[in-house]
Order: sequence, then C-alpha cells, then structure tokens
Amino acid sequence: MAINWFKYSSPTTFYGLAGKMIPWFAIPAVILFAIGLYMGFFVAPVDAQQGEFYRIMFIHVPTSILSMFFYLIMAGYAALGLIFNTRLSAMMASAIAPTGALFTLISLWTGALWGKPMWGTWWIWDARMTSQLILLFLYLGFIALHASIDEPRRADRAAALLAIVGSVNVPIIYFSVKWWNTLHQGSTIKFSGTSMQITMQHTLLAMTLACWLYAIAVVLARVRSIILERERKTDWISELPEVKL
Amino acid sequence: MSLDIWMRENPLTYVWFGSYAVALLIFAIEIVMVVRKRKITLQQVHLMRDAGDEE
Amino acid sequence: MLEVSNLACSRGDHRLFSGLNFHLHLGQIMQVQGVNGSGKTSLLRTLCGFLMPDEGEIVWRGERIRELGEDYHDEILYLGHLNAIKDELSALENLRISAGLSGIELEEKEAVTALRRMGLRGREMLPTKVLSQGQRRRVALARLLVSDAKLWILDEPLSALDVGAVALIQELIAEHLAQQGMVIFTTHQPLHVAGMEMRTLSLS
Amino acid sequence: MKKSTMLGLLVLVIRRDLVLAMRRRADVLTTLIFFVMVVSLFPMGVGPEMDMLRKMAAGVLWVAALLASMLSLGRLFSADYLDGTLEQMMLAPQSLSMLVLGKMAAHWMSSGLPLVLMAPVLGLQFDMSVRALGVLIVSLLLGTPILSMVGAIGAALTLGLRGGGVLLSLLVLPLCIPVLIFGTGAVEAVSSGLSIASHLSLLGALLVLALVFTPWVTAQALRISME
Repeated sequence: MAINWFKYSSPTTFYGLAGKMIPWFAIPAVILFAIGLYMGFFVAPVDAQQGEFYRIMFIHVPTSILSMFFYLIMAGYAALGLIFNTRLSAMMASAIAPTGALFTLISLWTGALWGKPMWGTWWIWDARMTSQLILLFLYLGFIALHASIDEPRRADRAAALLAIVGSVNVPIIYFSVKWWNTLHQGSTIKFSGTSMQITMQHTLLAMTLACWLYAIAVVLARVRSIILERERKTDWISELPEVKL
Repeated sequence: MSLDIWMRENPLTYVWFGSYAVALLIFAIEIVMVVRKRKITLQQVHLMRDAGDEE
Repeated sequence: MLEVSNLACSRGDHRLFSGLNFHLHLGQIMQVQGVNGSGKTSLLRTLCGFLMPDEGEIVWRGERIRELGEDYHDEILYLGHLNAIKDELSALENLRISAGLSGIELEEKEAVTALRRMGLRGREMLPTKVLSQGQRRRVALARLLVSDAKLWILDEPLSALDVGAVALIQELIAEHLAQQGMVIFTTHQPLHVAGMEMRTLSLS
Repeated sequence: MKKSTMLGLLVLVIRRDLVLAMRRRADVLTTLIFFVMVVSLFPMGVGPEMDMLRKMAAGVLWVAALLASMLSLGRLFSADYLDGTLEQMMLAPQSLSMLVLGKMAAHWMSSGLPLVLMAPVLGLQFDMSVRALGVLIVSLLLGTPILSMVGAIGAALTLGLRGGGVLLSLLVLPLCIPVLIFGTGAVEAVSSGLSIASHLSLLGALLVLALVFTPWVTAQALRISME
C-alpha cells in the first residue's frame, strides 16, 4: 500500500489531521494517568528499604526517560526540516521543545524530592542529575535561540542546527559527566530491591505511556497554533471554519 | 530538622504534594498555555482578516 | 551563460517577486529597476547564492549554481551596499586582502596601480578610517580592476561617488563588456555605457 | 596576478585577523584582564586558606578561561558581518569551512593563547605545584582551541541578533562542559598522583573531533544567518 507521506507532511493536511488526533491521545492519557496513580498509591506495595518514598519513581522515571527521548525526537525533526526543507518538521521541533523542557524540569524537581529522604540532601552531583540539568540548559538554549530570531525561516534553521549539534554532544556530555562523577566518588541512585515487583513495573509502564500520550496531545495542540500563526496569510487558513465564524 | 521528621511521619503526603501535585500543576499550566496560545492566535487571524476585508 | 527561470523570492511573509525569467549572455549588461523595497538587492543576493529562492532555478554554464558552489564563486564578483573594507587597515591592505579572498594574490605594485587609477594616489597607506565616504567606495571599487571574474554583480555601485568616479566606473564597465564580461547592476543614478545595448529588468 | 591556493587563503585569513587584532589591542587586553580579575576574585570570595585554594585552582582557572573566551566570541564574526566582508568570504573560490577554520585559528591565537600564557602566573597565586602547572598548561593548550571552535558555531548562529552576547553564552557553555571536565580532571589527577594520560588523550580526541566537524557546521550556520 502506497501512502503518500508527503501529503501528511504539508501543514494544510496536518492541521486538520492533528485536530482530529488530539482527543485520541488526550483521553487515553487521562485514563492511564488515573490508572497509574491508583496503582502507584494503592496497589503497589511499600518498598522494604525506601518505604513510601520510592513512589516518586512513578513520575520521576517516565519524565526523565521521555525528556531525553524528546530531545532526540526534536533533533530528528529539526534535521528533517534542515535537509528536506519541510516546513512542518521545523514547526514540530519548535512545538516539542517547551514540553521537553517542562519534562526535564519535572524530572529534576522530583529527583530532588526523592533525594532528600534518601540521601538527606536535595541535590547531589550525581551523573544522571547533572546530565538532566545540562539537558535543561540545552532545551533552554534551543528555545531562546528560536525566540530571539524574528524571521521564522532563519529561526527554524538556526535552532535546528543547534539541536543537531546538541544531540551529537549529548553522548559526549553524558560520558564526561559519568567519568567525572566516578572520579569524585559521588553517590549514585541505586534501587534497593534486586528486582522490581511486577506491579511496580506495570505502574511504571502505565505512567510512562500516560506521559507520552499527554506529551503528544500537547505538542499537536501547540503545533496547530504554530501552523495557524505562520500560515495566517494563506487562503486555506481563511477557509477554516474556526476562522470564518 | 523539623522537615525531616515531618517527612518521615507523613511520607505519602510528602510524595503526593511534593512531586505528583507539582507535576500535575505543571501539566495544567502547560495545557492552559497551549489553549491560550490557540485563542490568541485565532484572535490575531481574525483581526488580520477583518483588516484585510476593509482594504 | 546565466539563465534564470521562474524565480520567486520572499522576505518573511512578503512575496517580493515571482515567475522571473531572463538570460544573460557574454558581453551583455543588464540593469535591475524597481522602487525601493521591490526586491532588487534580494535578487542580486539570490544570484550570488546567499538567499535560497522559494522557487525557480539559477543556471550558470548549464549547471545549477547550488551544485557549482565554489566554481561559480570563482567567476563572479559581488559588490554590495557594504564596502567590505576595514577601518583599521590601509587602502592597500584592504585591496590586497579582498582580492585575496576572491582568490587572487596581488603584488603590492599591482594593487598600488589599481588604487592610483581609482584616484587614490597618495592615500594608499592611510588607514581607511581617515578617508571620506566616496574614497572608501573607491577602495571597494578598485576590486573591479584586479578581478578576473566573468560576471559582475553590482548593487548601487555609484552611491557616494562624484562625477569623475562615475565616469571612471562607466569606463571600467565598458572595458569589461568589451572583454566578453557580463554585468548585472542596480542604480538610482543614470549610468551610460557607450556603444552597448542596456537591457533592463523591472521588478514591481 | 596569480591564483591563490587553499592553504594560501587560510594563511591570508589568519594573518588578516591577527593584524586586525594587533590594531585593536584593547580588545585582546580586555579579555586578558577579565580573566586575571575573575581568577583573583575567587580567593576573596572563598577565603585565603591555601589548602582549599590549591584544590580549587584548576577549576577556577578553567572556568575563568571559559568565561573569558565567551567574551571575545561575540566579535568573531560580527565585525565582518557588519562591514560586508563576510559576504565576500562566502563568495571566496575556496570552501567557506576553510576560511572559518582560519578565523577560528586566529581567534584562538589572539584570545586563547594569551590566557594559556597567563595561566601559570595565576596558578602561582593559588600555590600550584610545578608539575600541576605544567599539566594545566598542556590541558589549556589542548582545550582552549576547542572552546574557540565550538564557540564559533554559537557566534555564527547568533550573528546580528539583539542580546547576542548573552545568548551566545547560553548556547555554548553547556556544549563546553566536557572540555571543562577533562581539562580540570587532568590537573586533579596530577595532584592525587593518578595517571594524566587518559584525560589528556580524551581532550586530544575532542580536539580532533572539533577540528573535523566544527568548521563545516559553522559554515552552515553562517549561511543560515546570512539569508
């Protein structure tokens, strides 16, 4: 079956498509959040060593994983936009950035709250925490660069190049931070039990999926606004029912 | 430290309000921002269209 | 030699021109006309390859300029609004460096000769910051004398120049065309080249 | 008249930028004075205990060098951008990456190298041992060119933007963290009697990587910014 992918990569088609898709991601996200929270607080048992505190994991781990993952997705879209000159890819990249930055922020915040009861301090210069902090800087750099260039085309392309350079740098940064951390004998996060309980795994899975779906819904909603803003002078925008009114 | 003692006595409250409530609040703020941005953008498009009609 | 087909260009949301077609052959000269903001400079910058056209192609000797890259750069000379000269350097240093950037190693004697022909005798060694606006423009224009480029792309070459210098530039352009060179330029002042048919391209 | 080669063009750009730096000596000196000042402020902030200062020395010198090189990066392309020379460079018959490499080299010689030469004097203020000083110089020699090269990408991306200087630091500093880590790590390894070879070779590897990729990336960034 030959699907014309380029048809879906045009902002015109995607605008309508995204509008239809948002509920399909948003509603499952809400349901999964409800399930995940219920399981996390009422079903999952108390951990032998960490007590109730380990329950932070169910929000900390998904946001940490996804924040890194979103950076790569963002850089991927940016690269597509730069190479094939597709407008939609660049718009997607700039729509992902705020969500990615907020996920990183949540990950840092919950990490600090987890750290306090575990190590007695809000912040430790642990390899993963430090990498997350640097990741937040990279997101902020992308957003700041995009925001300070008035011409949309240059903004897209410059930010895209930065995202690509950043994603090439992420492994180097991660490796160097890890190396630095082992040299300085810092503590690292270790999970107390040898293996996670099956309910914990399921909870984690539900929460990760919920966060993922939520992020997709928000990104789609944001990209719709971006399309509307960028294409406001075109004819198809003025044909839209929400614009005609 | 009093916070340490309070934390150990009410771990669930600490976990819930400390991380989950904050995370959900951040999500809520993000949703509000996205909705607002859509509203403002639509308004701008309307304004532009009205201005275009008068020309 | 230079073929432009269906060229479209925009700045931001604003479409400057579209569906632009023209050819330029050896020994031909073309003036780009249009009111302020009609896209003259953008057209010239697109021809240099600084700007990516929205649509259309620019072909030089049968190949697209994007693919030619440096080989195309070797054959063109661009003179923009900005003089590309440094205040801290002398006229002589400026000329030798800008010639060097366009791939030509210039002897001091050759550079001095060129500057003298541009009417800068006795000012070769002065830092350009003490020169007047017109004299700086002359330093920039001295590049025309030492270049071996086929196609000259000149954006307002006559700005800030006095009558004598304008005559000199006209003379230089005539020489260049006589040697099978090509010129595309914009100007708000009249520019006459003796014995040459001046083609015009109007942007609206 | 004769045609110039790729190497000729590289030398031309380096020479030109160095001559310009010589004629604007104040700029070079400002960077150097900034570096000296930042380093000298640290003992006043943390107290004059020599044991602590000795431990901090490498980190302080490296962070100060990082900040000082950020200061001078803003000027890397902006002057050429404003007077139109950058346009002419983009029309040079050799690849733009080569010219960019030349500008990076000149930038390092006029802003990085003075810092490296100044570092031992400042290291003495922190009572560093001779061996540690030697390693510090080697690590700075390997590391500061990377700062110039990675910084050039940021300088090219922020060309002509309002508030470009601050933005430049925001973009470039996170990317420079590995250099900082390996650079200070080497000096600390000496102090604690460990082998320094791995740190310096990693720093060398980063330098090679930067040499291969950054000129091309910077050239692309310049093309984007010139549109």
